[in-house]
Amino acid sequence: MTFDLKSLAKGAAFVALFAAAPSFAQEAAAVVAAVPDVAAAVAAAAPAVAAPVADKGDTAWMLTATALVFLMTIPGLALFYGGLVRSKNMLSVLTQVFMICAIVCLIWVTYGYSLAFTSGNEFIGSLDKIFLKGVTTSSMAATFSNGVYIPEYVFIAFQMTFACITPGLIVGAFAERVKFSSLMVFVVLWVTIVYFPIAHMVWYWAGPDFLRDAPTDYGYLWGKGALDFAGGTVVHINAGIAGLVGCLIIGKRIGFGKEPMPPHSLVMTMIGASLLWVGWFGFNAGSNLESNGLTALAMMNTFTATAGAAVAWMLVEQVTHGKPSMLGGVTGAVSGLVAITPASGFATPMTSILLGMVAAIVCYVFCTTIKNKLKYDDSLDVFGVHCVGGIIGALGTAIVADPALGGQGFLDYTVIPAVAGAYDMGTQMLTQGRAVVVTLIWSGGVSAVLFLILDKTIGLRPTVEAEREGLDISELGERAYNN
Amino acid sequence: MTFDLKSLAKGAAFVALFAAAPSFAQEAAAVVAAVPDVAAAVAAAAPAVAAPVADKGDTAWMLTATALVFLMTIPGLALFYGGLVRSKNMLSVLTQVFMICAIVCLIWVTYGYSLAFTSGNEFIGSLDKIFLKGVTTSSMAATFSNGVYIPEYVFIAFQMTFACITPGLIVGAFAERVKFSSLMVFVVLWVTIVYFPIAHMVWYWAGPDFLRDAPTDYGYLWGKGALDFAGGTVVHINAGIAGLVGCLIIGKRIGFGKEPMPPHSLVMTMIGASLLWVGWFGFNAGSNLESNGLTALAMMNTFTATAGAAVAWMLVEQVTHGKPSMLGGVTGAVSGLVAITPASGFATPMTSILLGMVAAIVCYVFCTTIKNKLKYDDSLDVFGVHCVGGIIGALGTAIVADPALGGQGFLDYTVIPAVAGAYDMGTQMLTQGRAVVVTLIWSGGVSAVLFLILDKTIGLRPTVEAEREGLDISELGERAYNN
Amino acid sequence: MTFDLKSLAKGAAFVALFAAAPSFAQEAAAVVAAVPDVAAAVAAAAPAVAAPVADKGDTAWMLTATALVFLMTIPGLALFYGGLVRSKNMLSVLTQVFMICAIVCLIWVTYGYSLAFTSGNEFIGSLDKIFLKGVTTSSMAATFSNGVYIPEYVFIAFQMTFACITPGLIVGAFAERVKFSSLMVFVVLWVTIVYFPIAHMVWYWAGPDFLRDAPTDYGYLWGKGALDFAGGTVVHINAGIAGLVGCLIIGKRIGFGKEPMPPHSLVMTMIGASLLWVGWFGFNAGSNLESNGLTALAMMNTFTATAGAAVAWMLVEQVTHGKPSMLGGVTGAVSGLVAITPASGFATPMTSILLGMVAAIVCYVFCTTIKNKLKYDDSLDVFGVHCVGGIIGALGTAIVADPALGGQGFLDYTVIPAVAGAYDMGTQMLTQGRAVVVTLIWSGGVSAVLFLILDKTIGLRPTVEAEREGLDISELGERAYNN
Amino acid sequence: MKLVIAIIKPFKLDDVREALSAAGVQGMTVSEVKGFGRQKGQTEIYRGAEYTTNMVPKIKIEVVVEDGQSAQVVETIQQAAHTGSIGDGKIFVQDVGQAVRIRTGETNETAL
Amino acid sequence: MKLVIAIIKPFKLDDVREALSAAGVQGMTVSEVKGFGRQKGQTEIYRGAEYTTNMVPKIKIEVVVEDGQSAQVVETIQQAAHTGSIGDGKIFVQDVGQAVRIRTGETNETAL
Amino acid sequence: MKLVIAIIKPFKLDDVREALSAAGVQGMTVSEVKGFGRQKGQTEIYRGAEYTTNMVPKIKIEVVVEDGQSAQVVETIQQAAHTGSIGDGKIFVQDVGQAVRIRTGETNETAL
Ligand SMILES: Nc1ncnc2c1ncn2[C@@H]1O[C@H](COP(=O)(O)OP(=O)(O)O)[C@@H](O)[C@H]1O
Ligand SMILES: Nc1ncnc2c1ncn2[C@@H]1O[C@H](COP(=O)(O)OP(=O)(O)O)[C@@H](O)[C@H]1O
Ligand SMILES: Nc1ncnc2c1ncn2[C@@H]1O[C@H](COP(=O)(O)OP(=O)(O)O)[C@@H](O)[C@H]1O
Repeated sequence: MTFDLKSLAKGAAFVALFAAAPSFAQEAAAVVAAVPDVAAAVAAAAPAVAAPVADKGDTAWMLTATALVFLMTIPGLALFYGGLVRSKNMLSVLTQVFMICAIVCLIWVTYGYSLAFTSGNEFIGSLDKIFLKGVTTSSMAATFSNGVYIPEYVFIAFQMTFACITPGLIVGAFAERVKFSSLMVFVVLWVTIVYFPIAHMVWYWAGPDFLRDAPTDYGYLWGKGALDFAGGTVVHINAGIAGLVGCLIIGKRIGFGKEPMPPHSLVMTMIGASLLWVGWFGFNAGSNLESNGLTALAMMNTFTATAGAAVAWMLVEQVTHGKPSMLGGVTGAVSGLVAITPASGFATPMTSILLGMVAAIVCYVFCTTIKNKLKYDDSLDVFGVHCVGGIIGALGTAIVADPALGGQGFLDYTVIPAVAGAYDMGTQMLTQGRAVVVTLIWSGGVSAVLFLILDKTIGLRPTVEAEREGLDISELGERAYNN
Repeated sequence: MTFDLKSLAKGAAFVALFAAAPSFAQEAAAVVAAVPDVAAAVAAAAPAVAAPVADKGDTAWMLTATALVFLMTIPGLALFYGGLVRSKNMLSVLTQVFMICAIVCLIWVTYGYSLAFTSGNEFIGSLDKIFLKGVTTSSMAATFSNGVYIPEYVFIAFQMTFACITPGLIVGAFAERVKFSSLMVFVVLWVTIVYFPIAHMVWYWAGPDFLRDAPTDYGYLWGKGALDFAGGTVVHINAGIAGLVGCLIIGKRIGFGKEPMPPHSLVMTMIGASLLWVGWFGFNAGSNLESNGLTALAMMNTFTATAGAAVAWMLVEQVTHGKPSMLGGVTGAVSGLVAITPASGFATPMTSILLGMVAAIVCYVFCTTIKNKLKYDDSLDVFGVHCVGGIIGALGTAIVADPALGGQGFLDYTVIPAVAGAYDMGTQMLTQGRAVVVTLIWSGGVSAVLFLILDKTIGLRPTVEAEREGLDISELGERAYNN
Repeated sequence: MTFDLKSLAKGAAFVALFAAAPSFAQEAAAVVAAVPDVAAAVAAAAPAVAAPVADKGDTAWMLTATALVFLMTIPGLALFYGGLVRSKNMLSVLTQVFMICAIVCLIWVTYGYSLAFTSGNEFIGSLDKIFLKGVTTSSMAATFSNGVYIPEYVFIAFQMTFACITPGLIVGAFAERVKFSSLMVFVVLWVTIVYFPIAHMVWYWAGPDFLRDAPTDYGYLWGKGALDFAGGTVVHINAGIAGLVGCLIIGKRIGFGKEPMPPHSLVMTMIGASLLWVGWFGFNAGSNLESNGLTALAMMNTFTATAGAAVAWMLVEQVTHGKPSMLGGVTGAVSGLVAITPASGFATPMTSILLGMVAAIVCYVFCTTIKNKLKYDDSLDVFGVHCVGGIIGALGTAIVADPALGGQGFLDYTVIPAVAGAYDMGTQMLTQGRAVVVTLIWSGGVSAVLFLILDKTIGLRPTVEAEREGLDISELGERAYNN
Repeated sequence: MKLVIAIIKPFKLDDVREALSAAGVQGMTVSEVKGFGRQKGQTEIYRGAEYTTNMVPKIKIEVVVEDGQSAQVVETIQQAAHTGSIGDGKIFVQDVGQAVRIRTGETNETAL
Repeated sequence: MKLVIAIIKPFKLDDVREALSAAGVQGMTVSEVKGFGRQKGQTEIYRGAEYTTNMVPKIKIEVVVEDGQSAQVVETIQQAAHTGSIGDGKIFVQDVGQAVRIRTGETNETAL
Repeated sequence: MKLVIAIIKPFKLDDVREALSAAGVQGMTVSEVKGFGRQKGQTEIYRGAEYTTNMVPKIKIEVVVEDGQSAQVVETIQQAAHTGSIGDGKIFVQDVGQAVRIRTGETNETAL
């Protein structure tokens, strides 16, 4: 998440709650203030003072949310994508998503978490926690409330699932025509050079109890003050632009535009879309890192924005084609999920509906008219849904977060306990725009370089025969279905 | 849930716990008693007094339960139904269930929640919370224990999933032969005129800390004292009778009784049934609104009733056909889930088994002999499983809730903290019967009127050609599978 | 789980936490110490003293974990297996797993829980809790921390899911060639004579607050001191060896080695594998019975070991065949899940990777070279993955649990609150080996006797015609797919 | 003997089969095919990509009969498969030189 | 040339294929079909609805051979596909006027 | 009339269909088959079990044409389906004695 330097978006209602129980908040804050280190590993480092203790309810929710985000990736995302390709490439897509999860898990615990979530410079963390050095079962990670902590291991696990799904999203853009081995190399490089830095820039900060005393310990975009509740920039814009660049460099599928390439199983796509929706509750509501009323609001918004977007996409289809379609409904739903991601903890359920609807309509235009005009072959509309939807969401957050529209605004963490900050929609919109542009440039640029290097060296594309035969047989030696 | 005016079924064991910790319960109750408003929005309304604070463990469980109920609907219910139709209608069923969820979400936050869960008259709530007006992240909703609250947003989300699945259940009765657009119109009308009133009549009450002071602030059937832990009447009988009425008015599928119409993928049906079972833990155990021993009992009962019913159905098949079947096993399981729904917080794991077995056997007779005799075309046995199973469950609850059989009885909320009420099985059985009859009449009657009006105006049925070709191609322009 | 007599593996970090809050731990322990009974039913038995109260966060997590383990079984395991058989036997596998769950639920509440988890002798419990006698919503079950309890019903439900999945695992070994009715009889006998005793021997003990005063009240293998966090011996080795014995006695499939028998749907297998991974978080992290930092560690290890194993299997394939395969990746993942099961609460995320990799490589050799050499027909590699992987995991636990390698070591429960015990890797390795051998002998021997008796009496195998036609049509009268 | 091949609409399969049984035909072989012809397929739209496949699912029936029976079988199929709308399908008749029943080794007319 | 069409039991496919290879047949084409005949299908019951389809899954093999090879191929198939129980299937032989190998344009016997 | 049967590589279907349309052929019937021949299937490995099926997915096209059109149709298919690599497939031509359009009852050439 990105936040304003002096603030985090947790709004007025929350402050009221704290005000109603000031002794609790202050006491907890006092306890933690005595611990010099940041964001984690408090107990081990300072056994002499009473360490912050995680609430078991928060921990329970974060464990659940982590499982939900993983469910959203495998089988969710894998099926959503897999159903859309031809059956001869089904396993290639499933394997890509599954193995990306596996490989990113290994990288994450090796050096990824450390690069993303330790103090370094504004753009990248340090190697202080390489191999998760120093993390124990009693290390704690900060949340967005003063004095509230969760076990660091559950924070690591939760964030790991985000690192897994992001490159998984990319593969849809050039599905059916990429070499498995080259893709895996790409993913290793991409998470290292693109994802970890962006996650650090957007999400790293010292924590609510420490910002007062370490007022410059945060990532670059966090410091600029953009609002991103659950990863609209880090996950969706980031993956979406990388996908577009990849599909342009890799080129079109053989037969694209000439042969029909209908989805081989919309049933799998529907299962995938449903699991995405369900898993996204973990993604968005888990991003609050606690189990409270704001978490529930994020869940509510994840319901209504998605519902609004699904209905909007279908209505547009009805108008333009005279028929709705199931694929339209579920694609709309996903565009709504993408758009609400950065706004999920800021909007109201009603403004979420509007945000979802706008996102669906804009994404519809991109996935149909504009893509067809520009004739690029983004096989599964990663750009049209995730990047475009992500941008709508990022900018829309500036609107829906406005307390004047019932939004949650942001909190000023330079005082303890934090108080509501003064919200200005125009300023916020500019801030959001900057975060979008930085992500587009960094991810787009570095991804392009990576794809080009790989293309010239180990090659990105299978042979024509292999592609024609289908990647399942040619690369994996298997068929998805044998009757 | 429906409860006796002076009581709620939370039985003796619970009371013992409270007695063992009276200071806790009384203190909490005292805090809340100072807040004049009911069932929600306490903190914002009365910032001067200490507001009730939700336990984060309760909140964590309710967030999880909400996700589980949604998982049960999509993809669960959609696949359970979809597998049973012919492949040419697969997408139509998936789309119906998916889009019903989307549309009902929108209605729920717009006016549905307000109509169902605010104080109005005995039959319908008010528009006080239209557009969720006044709900904030610190609003609280009452549970069934004195002094225990959860964030109102999570209560709204949880209840929303119930409103989504109920019309979703109906579509199975006339699968493969209904116009998508007309169905959507029907659903909008039906939840408004049937579901919200019935939910209000059965589930609305002032809450455990307020009943003493607002002794008439409840819905009609709640006031009559029927026991319904998780929605046997509101969800299953309600949907089941509406389905029957619909399938009679819409008429049989072309070729019904002449052409074979075997399930196109029992694999999908099995996946759906399994997800129904898993999701139903959220449905039943979530209906306790807390995370405690009673929640765990509801989960246990959801295991054993289902297991008993699956085994019973298969045994009956073995006896009557000489062979069991997978579809029999999973249908039995669903009939057990339906039957235990109203009883899940009242029965013991052992009496649950018996209830499940009885339900399976009665439903078996309905789905095979009686349906075949009466020759109506309830495509996926919505009536035979949900309505019949729901009635068995509603009546059976009167038996298994009896403390003499180890049941939980009910609590008398007119005193604070609540105490166990005096249980009489005969009286309770009559009360249960009344709730069943009211639901059958209201839902059956209004549904019939709605179906007839739609049939005469926009038409309920696709053309003969469209039906023959399959609704996937004719209504959505897509095929489920392309090899 | 199996533990050393004077200890449980919860290691140094935990102890530090307790030391930091000694007043809490001692107070809680004191409360419970006044209750004479063990592991459950405290409140009801001793209403005069303050009963232990379950933390709602712990309860929330355990409810969730229970649902996750069930999801892992149906549809997870069922699909993982089902995808690997020929389509004519698909439903038979799904039905077997589904109905095993149902039947074991019924047995578990009838007498299984009582036999496994009440005090009896070292090898089997008593019938004290037959029909769950005496269990109420306020009965409590002990965890592994002094003074921490959860509702007994949730413990019963969680353990029930383990009893369900274990026989479910066995069926893969002789898939496509076993009579459904005989299999069900086998399962009833096997859980009674093999599973409940082994669960009692390995997992039963008096609880952390009672061991000091009841120093001999535990199961045989628990007393010997083996470490098994989530069931490597009770579940995986147990099921794996039973499967091997079964496939040898039942004999090969008709056409085995002559006809090709490719998996009919690797898509289903991939869905199943993904749900196994997701559900396994409940299995392993739920086995901590609490919601804290150690729970999160178990989840982390379940991520990284699995990831390491999936990558390792694919790399070995790449080297030996020149191609990786999706089935290889997901099989590797499952072998990693199996291996980390006993070690999940003891290892670090980094040592878990190594354990997973070793398991994958050894299982690979078993499933390919050795099985092909020995020419037994373990249809779905139950032995090669679950038994072999389980043994690697059990022995590897001795290594990764070593505090010198960052492991959690074990706790000495003979003092209250428990303190870290002195760890010796060599001794522990011998202890682990003994648990493995006992399980192999007991489960292998009894299973062999059971299979032989059934084979001679009611017969284990369908007729040649039935097998050729496929078990779906011949035994269930259904087809999985009808186009 | 003659091989009568009929390409028909899928939902007519049962009607044709029953009519043939009634006409004394004891065996036949059926397969799923796709047909191109005058009848046009539906337009399918997948997220903006539009396909008109012109491929229509059809059922192919193959039945081998004695020479003398051929005319009646063609007649029977034509009537049973007839709906009068485009895409009803075709019937083709070819010569068959030899027939064998695998089970018994009987040949020609007795093998049918 | 002759086209030999064989309708056989699915599990016999491998046997027939091997026998034909052994007999020197180099190519063939195989498809999945459903058969009606003396052999009756299983009764299927789906939640009380009962179907006896009489449709039995079969495999159709098509192989084009030189005129002189035809008798031997029929013989080979008949033996390899034989189980002696109802439903073993049929073999039909038809004339083929022309054959072309697409790759090379070779025609007739050399194209096989 | 002639029945032209072509066994081709699946990805060539669209090319062949278009070429036939261009050549004036109005209808055809297509099915999915498996071919055995010179072209070898890929080796598939499922967890250590290795299969080389030699079964290659193919598409079978059946088109009935007037006698005079037959040569041209064969020619057209051969060109459109040609890639020059092993497994391109075969074309076979047979006589058809009779044709009927089910919809109208028209027969022979007019039925095509
Ligand atoms: N010349 C042909 N050769 C082979 N099959 C044909 C031919 N013409 C049509 N068919 C088959 O017959 C089906 C019906 O033909 P079509 O032209 O659509 O309608 P109709 O039978 O009413 O003339 C087609 O879908 C195709 O399968
Ligand atoms: N007259 C026929 N024309 C075409 N196919 C036939 C005919 N008779 C039988 N068949 C095919 O042969 C198969 C086997 O025939 P059936 O009568 O069941 O047994 P048998 O071969 O032992 O006589 C049938 O399932 C069907 O596919
Ligand atoms: N004698 C035959 N009878 C029927 N079909 C054949 C015959 N020979 C080959 N085929 C079909 O033609 C396809 C291509 O043949 P193949 O020998 O692989 O290559 P090519 O066409 O280049 O000679 C085979 O897969 C098979 O379907």
